[in-house]
Amino acid sequence: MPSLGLPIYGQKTALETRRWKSLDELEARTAAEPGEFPEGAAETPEGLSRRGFLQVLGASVALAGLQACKPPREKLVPYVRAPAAVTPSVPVAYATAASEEGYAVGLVVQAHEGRPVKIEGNRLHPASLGGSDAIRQALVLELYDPARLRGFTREGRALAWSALLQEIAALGREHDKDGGTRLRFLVAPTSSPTLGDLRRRVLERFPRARFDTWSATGEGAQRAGAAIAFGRPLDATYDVAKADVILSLDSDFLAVEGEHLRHAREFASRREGDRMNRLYVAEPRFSVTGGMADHRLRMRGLEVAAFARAVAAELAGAGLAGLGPLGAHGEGERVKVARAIAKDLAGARGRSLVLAGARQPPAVHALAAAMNEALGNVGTTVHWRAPVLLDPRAGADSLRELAGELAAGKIDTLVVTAWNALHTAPADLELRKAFGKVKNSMVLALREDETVRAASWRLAASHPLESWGDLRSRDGTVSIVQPLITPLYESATEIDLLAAFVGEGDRGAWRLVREGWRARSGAPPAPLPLAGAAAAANPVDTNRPRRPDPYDRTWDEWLAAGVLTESAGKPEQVAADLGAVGDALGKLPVPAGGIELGFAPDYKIWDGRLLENAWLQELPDPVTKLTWENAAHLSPATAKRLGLASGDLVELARGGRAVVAPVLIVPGHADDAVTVALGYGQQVAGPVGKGVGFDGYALRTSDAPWFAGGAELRKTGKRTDLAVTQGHFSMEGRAIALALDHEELGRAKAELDEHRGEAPTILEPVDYSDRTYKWGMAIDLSRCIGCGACTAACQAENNIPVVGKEQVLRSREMHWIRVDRYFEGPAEDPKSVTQPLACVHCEMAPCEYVCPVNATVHSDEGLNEMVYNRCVGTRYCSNNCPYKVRRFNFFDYHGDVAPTLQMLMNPDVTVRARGVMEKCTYCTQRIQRARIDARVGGKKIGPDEVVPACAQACPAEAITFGNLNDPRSRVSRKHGDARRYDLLHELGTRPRTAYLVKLRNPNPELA
Amino acid sequence: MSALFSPRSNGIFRLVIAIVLAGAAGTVGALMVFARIPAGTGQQQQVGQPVQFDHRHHVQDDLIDCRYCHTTVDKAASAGIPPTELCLNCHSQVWNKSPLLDLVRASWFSNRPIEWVRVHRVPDFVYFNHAIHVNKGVGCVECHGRVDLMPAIEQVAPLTMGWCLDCHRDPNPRLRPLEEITSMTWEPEGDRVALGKELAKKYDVKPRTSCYTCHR
Amino acid sequence: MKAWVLGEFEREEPLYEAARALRARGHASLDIHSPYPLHGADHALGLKRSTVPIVALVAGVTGALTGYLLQWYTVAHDWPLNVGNRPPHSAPAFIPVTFELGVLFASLAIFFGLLGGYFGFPRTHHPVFEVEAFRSATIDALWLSVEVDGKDAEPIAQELRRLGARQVSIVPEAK
Amino acid sequence: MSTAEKTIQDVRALDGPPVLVGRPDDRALTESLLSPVLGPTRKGWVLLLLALLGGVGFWTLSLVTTLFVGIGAWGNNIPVAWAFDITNFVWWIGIGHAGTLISAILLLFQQKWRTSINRFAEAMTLFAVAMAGVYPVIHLGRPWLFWWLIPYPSTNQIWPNFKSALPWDVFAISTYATVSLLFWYLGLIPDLATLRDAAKTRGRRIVYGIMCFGWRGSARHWRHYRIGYLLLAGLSTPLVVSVHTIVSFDFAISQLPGWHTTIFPPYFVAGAIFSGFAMVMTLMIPARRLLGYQQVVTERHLDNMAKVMLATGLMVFYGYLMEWFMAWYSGSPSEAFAFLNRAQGPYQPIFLMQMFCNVVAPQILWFPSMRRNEIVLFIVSILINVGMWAERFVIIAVSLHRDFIPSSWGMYYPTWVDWGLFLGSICMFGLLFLLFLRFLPAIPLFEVKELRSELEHHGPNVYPGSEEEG
Repeated sequence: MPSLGLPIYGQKTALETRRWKSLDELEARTAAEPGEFPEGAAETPEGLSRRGFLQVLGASVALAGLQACKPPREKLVPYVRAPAAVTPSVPVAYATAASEEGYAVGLVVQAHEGRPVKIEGNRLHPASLGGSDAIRQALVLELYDPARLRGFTREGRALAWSALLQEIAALGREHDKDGGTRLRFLVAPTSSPTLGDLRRRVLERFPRARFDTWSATGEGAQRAGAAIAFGRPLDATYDVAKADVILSLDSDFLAVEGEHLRHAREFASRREGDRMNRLYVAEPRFSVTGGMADHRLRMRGLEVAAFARAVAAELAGAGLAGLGPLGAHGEGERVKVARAIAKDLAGARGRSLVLAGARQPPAVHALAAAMNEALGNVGTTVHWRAPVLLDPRAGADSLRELAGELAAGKIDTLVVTAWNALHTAPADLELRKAFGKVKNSMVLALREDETVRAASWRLAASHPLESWGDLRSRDGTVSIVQPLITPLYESATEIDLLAAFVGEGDRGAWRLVREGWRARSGAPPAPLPLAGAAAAANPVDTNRPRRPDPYDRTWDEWLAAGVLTESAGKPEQVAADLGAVGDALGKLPVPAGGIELGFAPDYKIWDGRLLENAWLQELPDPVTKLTWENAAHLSPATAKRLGLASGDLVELARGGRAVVAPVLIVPGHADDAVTVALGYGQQVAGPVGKGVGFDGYALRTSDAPWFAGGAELRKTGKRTDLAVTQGHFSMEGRAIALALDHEELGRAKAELDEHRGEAPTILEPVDYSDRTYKWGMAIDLSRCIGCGACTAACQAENNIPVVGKEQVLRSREMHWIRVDRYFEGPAEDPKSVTQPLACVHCEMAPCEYVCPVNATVHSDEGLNEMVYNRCVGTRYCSNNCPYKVRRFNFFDYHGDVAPTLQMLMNPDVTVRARGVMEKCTYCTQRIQRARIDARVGGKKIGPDEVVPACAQACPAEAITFGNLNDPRSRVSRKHGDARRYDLLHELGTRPRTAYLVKLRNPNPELA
Repeated sequence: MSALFSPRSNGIFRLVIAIVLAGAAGTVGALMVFARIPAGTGQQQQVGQPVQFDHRHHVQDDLIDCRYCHTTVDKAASAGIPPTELCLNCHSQVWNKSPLLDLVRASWFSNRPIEWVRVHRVPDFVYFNHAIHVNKGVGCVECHGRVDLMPAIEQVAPLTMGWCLDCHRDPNPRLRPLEEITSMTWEPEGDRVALGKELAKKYDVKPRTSCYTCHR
Repeated sequence: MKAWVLGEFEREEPLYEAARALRARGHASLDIHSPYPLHGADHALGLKRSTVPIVALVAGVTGALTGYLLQWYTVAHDWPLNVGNRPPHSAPAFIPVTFELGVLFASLAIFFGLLGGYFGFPRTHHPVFEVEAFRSATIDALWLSVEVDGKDAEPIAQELRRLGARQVSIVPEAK
Repeated sequence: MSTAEKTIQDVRALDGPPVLVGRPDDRALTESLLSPVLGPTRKGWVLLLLALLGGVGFWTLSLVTTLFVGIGAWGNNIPVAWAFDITNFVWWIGIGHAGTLISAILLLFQQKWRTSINRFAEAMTLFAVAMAGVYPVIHLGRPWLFWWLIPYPSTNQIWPNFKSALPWDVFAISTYATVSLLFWYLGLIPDLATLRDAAKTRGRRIVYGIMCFGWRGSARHWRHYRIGYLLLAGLSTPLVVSVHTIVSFDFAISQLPGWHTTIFPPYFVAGAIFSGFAMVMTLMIPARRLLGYQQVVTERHLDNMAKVMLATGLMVFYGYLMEWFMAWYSGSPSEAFAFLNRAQGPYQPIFLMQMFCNVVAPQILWFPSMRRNEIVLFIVSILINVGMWAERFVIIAVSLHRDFIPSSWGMYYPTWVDWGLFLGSICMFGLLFLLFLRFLPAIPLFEVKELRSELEHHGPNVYPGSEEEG
């Protein structure tokens, strides 16, 4: 079969058919041998032998004195039967998908000897285009979480899967009697066709049962808005690349909402060159998208609707008369702004885009839809499609109904597969109380949480990387979810569980998915096995010949690509009902006075489901740089008015509910508003999430899911230390992260020349121009959205430890690449620049000449090499590093790691010992792999072949890497760009990482 | 009348000083020597294995090429330790009742791997890649020695960093034609260094000594 | 058979006189023992300039050369690495170690040269220590010692008494 | 009285009080100066020893914690990768400069007043250098590999990097420690012989007899001894200057604002002498009272030391002024910021303490009466010790905590281990000093006797440089 050209370490790997075939077989075995997974490698995986490293050190303490002091000889453990897909020491990549609010995000997962280690985006998938984000990067850590729920219990009794099936069958027979009247399912939103089939079949068997879909986050408001405007719920997909002018009405579309990875890539593609787009953002809190705005208009969340109407009114004045009835002129300064925006939008008909945020009420979405239609954007920048979600109308209402039934004792069996409903449910539904009244509460979950603990049946869920399944993206493209590893613990997927309710629990998700798609694709049924005594006697023996099945090939192609080609749906023709939109707008409540309380999904732990993920906990929030907790965000002026400082603990109260929260002052936040990230403060948490943050859901009610007036902040007089990784957000007037208006770039050459080019030196710089490779990086600040995907990707690729809140408070975080955020201008309403900063590989590296033991020296290709095993840990290099990008192992961070977490280690990267300095290596392991592969094949490494983890993850393609001696490479072009400058050029360090000035494209009318 | 110290004290005192100085110097010297001799590097130790696998027999008598078992040596970093399956390719037919192979058969039927004892070990922070060496003309025998003469595998090279560097700085005397890469007995005709030079050009041999070549 | 004749003096001048007188009579193996260095003793005993400075100079130059060559060999010759683009042979950077090793070698040579070479130490036993009264030589008294043939001991002792010694002892060479 | 005689008399009058009180004979001198060694153990000494042992226990605990837990037990972080560790190191090394300075430089300049205090100061040097030497080893992330800084032929074929200031440090500190030890011990040998001969018990006589290698006060030895001793002094003089110069290179060769400055070598050397004399003063004032050394350590000594402190203090202040001037004159914003941050940043109290202790407090020494007031001197010397520690902390940690890129700025807060290693080292230093006072002659007997002899020959007030004729 043809190579699909998916990149792994810059090497072209043909995803051969047999790779997943062996996984199929593994899956087939799973039922028989639950909990067992194949021996990792033909040789002991490197990660497992890391302890040997410490032993070696110990031995060198003893001066290698005696034979007896040497570590015992290692064992070499080969396979008994070598799987065809695995070559020990060569990683293989598989395409799969993960769910985000029920939609697919295509992934390519790299596995070493059967251990998934690194996740990348799938270039072929519309929701990724090859980019990924921190949450997707961190999924692999979730897989290996030693605190995951294991096995199945009913009222404390451990059950094997087969026993569980019997008990579910018995339960089903009970409910058969009344057609499932007293049976309910509380599920998460999903687009999985297989789950759709199963739900249908469950409802066929139990016609009076019901599936209620609940997600605390998600984009229900958009579908509801479409329902207002077009009479039916529709999903919008945006072609951001085609938009010249974008108005975001509180939509964080670059980092959170919709197909944000694709949005970011398309948006970034319009942030350089002459066709720059222009972004207006109206929002209450400073978001990632807000940081990219050319004009950011801070306003309280409930004021956004009025502002949208003001823009609509001005649009009507600018020739889109149809919007007239929907508009309402604003007041004061906003009029001018709205007029300028409207003029800009109207001047870009068919090339503009209005987005409403998921936190805005449906009416605002309906208005945005109407504006897009009036601007002629439908069909160019906006596409409407029938939703692929199984239950597009789901929302708090169905949960309320369910809560009522539960409270009334009308339900005997509640099957919960939605994540931690007791934690996330609106506080006014009192679901916690009602939940206890159910006789059989059955919860399928990845880890123990509040809902699991309250349940009588506790079922461990398989991780997505252990599961078979299927998902669709917003445009309908189907992805098969395939496992990378057999489940580490006895667990089941949602497919398995629902299948159990229709008596097919023993078929296994693989068959259900595969055979379901055979039917859907119209392939002929599977041929019967060859007749004969041998085949009958040994059905598992896969070496026996089988009849050819043409579907095998189709299926394998789907798996290899990660998408079912041409499975996308067609956009629908729509016509907005402006009257309905107007009515809905008219019913919007008038924003109340006082302080507005806003909620937001967390950039890292989402709705809270990733609370136990230490990588994400330690990842600095993209905007505030806060780690390991959430806080009540306030604007500087509001904090001043209330006499509060960052770190003050306040009692945050609304409508008789209160929590204690630390205050964090965020520049650019709307005044008289407080924003709280959801998901923290969970009552039941594992070792990572225990006691982390406060529970925002406790204040959230179903009538005001995102914004509510009348919040109160009361001082408690106590303080806490907030673990913020960046204490200083001002550049202090220094030229660090440079930003210019697009117009200014031409005039700024002389100014920029001061920050690039040759610097005077008495040392003759080494000439690298005659080397085959001269590695270099370029970071385009104009593209960078500051999301932190690079940080997480680097953490996963390079075995970077997590240090915990205490150590972050001591400024000991270990991230090799950090994303600095600087605010410029007034603290109340600043502009922002984000700057990813890792080792810049100075040619005249200050760190090198101070190292007493030559542990950090220069390679012939100009890499600043950090040799861990030579390092004695003077930390002198860090002192002399002007960029402060070196990280020190203050403790033995890897000393006592759970066995599953050892499986997470990338065997191509040394696990660093205590007392050793470390830093970005430009992913040298990928360079070396590419080099060896190229040289074995007698070739040269291609100009853009080596892609470091950060560049690979970056959804905005802000980071480019390659050979500077090859003029064809992208990085060479970036280094020659007019916007290129060197960070701290005046020090003469000759960094190999060049930065490109961030460009802004402000509206001259608003200057 | 007596002095505080006897006349012999002078000699004793000098002897003590000499012993202390020699002891200090000797300790340092001995450690440095130890790091270079087989006892320190782990050479010359025949390592017992769970199955008495005799390379002599398989290589010399049966003329089996190294790559028959070590399948990935020219493709991957790891040379590959053969799976039980591979042993049984032959031993399901020959010696299939030998008690020496009990463990191999047990491994096959119980699906439990044979745990071989590692002989050649470089530290975890050293990333050795077999493929690049084998494809650039460094024969098996250069590092592993005359495996065909070993009843039990032992380490013949010191495997110290200095030893690696010696070859990386001057590979020519260790190169051989790719056709002879697994040969245990190949001898060059004529000057090996001259041949090495020629082969280095032919195979584009460019060993590197920058740290990241081996340490990552 | 040799013997040592020891005479204790209270003041410097008589001591010098006695030394000069004995030297005039041809006794070369004279020594003066005092608790602190006597400025006239060298002259009285006819001692030449010390050669310690030459030893120190040679050792110091050796040390400095060692230091420089060590640095040149290790970082510029044996394995020249690109360290922050600095030239491998970087003379200014080599100055401190060169200097320090020069000083170290010179100091070691002075100390061990003095003790082991010039003084012949350790020498916990010496015939002069046989005299209990000689303990004052490091406290407050000045002693003149003469190494003579056994048979000449007594006349020298007489002579010392005559020259003003407070007390005189004869120590025969131990067998 | 001739004009010349009058001039001499005037000059002598200027010279101040005598360097030796009274006209003791050698035996009396020996007895009085050796009484702390040969006399009975005093209760106060034992109590002080026990108290210091407690502190040493704390120190040991901190050391063990550091070795087993790692540098994480300290407050160090990125950006402040060096803090208390190197501060203590530089502080102790600085203190360790006074001994060699007093012994060597003053010997070369033939300042006779040095005789009474040089042994004391040298011992202090040794112990201070020993304390300093601990930090470069334990501050390593992997201290058990410290020997990788030493050039030896390894099987890795890799060598240390002599372009780094740290191998320079290794050579400088080890040379300095060695030479100081040799110099100190060479000076001790005649006195050890005196102890051997003056001690009452046979055991002590044997121990001191071994320690002096058989010194017998021979003029043939004295002849080489004096030259050798002078040569060692001559070598020590540039050495002592080089050591703190090289220590200052640790900072000066970097490019960190606040470190990267050419004035560091002289400024560090002056600071070292400043703090070293302060430490000698701190120890000497109580010691001379308790051990009855007033006869040989006179007001003259205190006065002269105070003058040196005043002079070096002014040099240090000049160093500060030049730093500030250069920060302004360079036009580099990060350089200017580094100094503004010292004065106005979060570590302002430490900066103010440094200024008060190092610049303001020593000014009282302009007054001769204050220079002879033991209490004032004691307080000022302690303040200078504190101030110099603060100076090093400000240079090291405060420069690091805010450098070029504001996003990487951070704060340093010490942990109990940091305090243990700092305060504990002071106790260990004190303990070593107590042992020294008890078991070795703290005042160089042979030199005092030589001085007495010279005074006898040349009159009560030996004018510097006048006794060497003939």
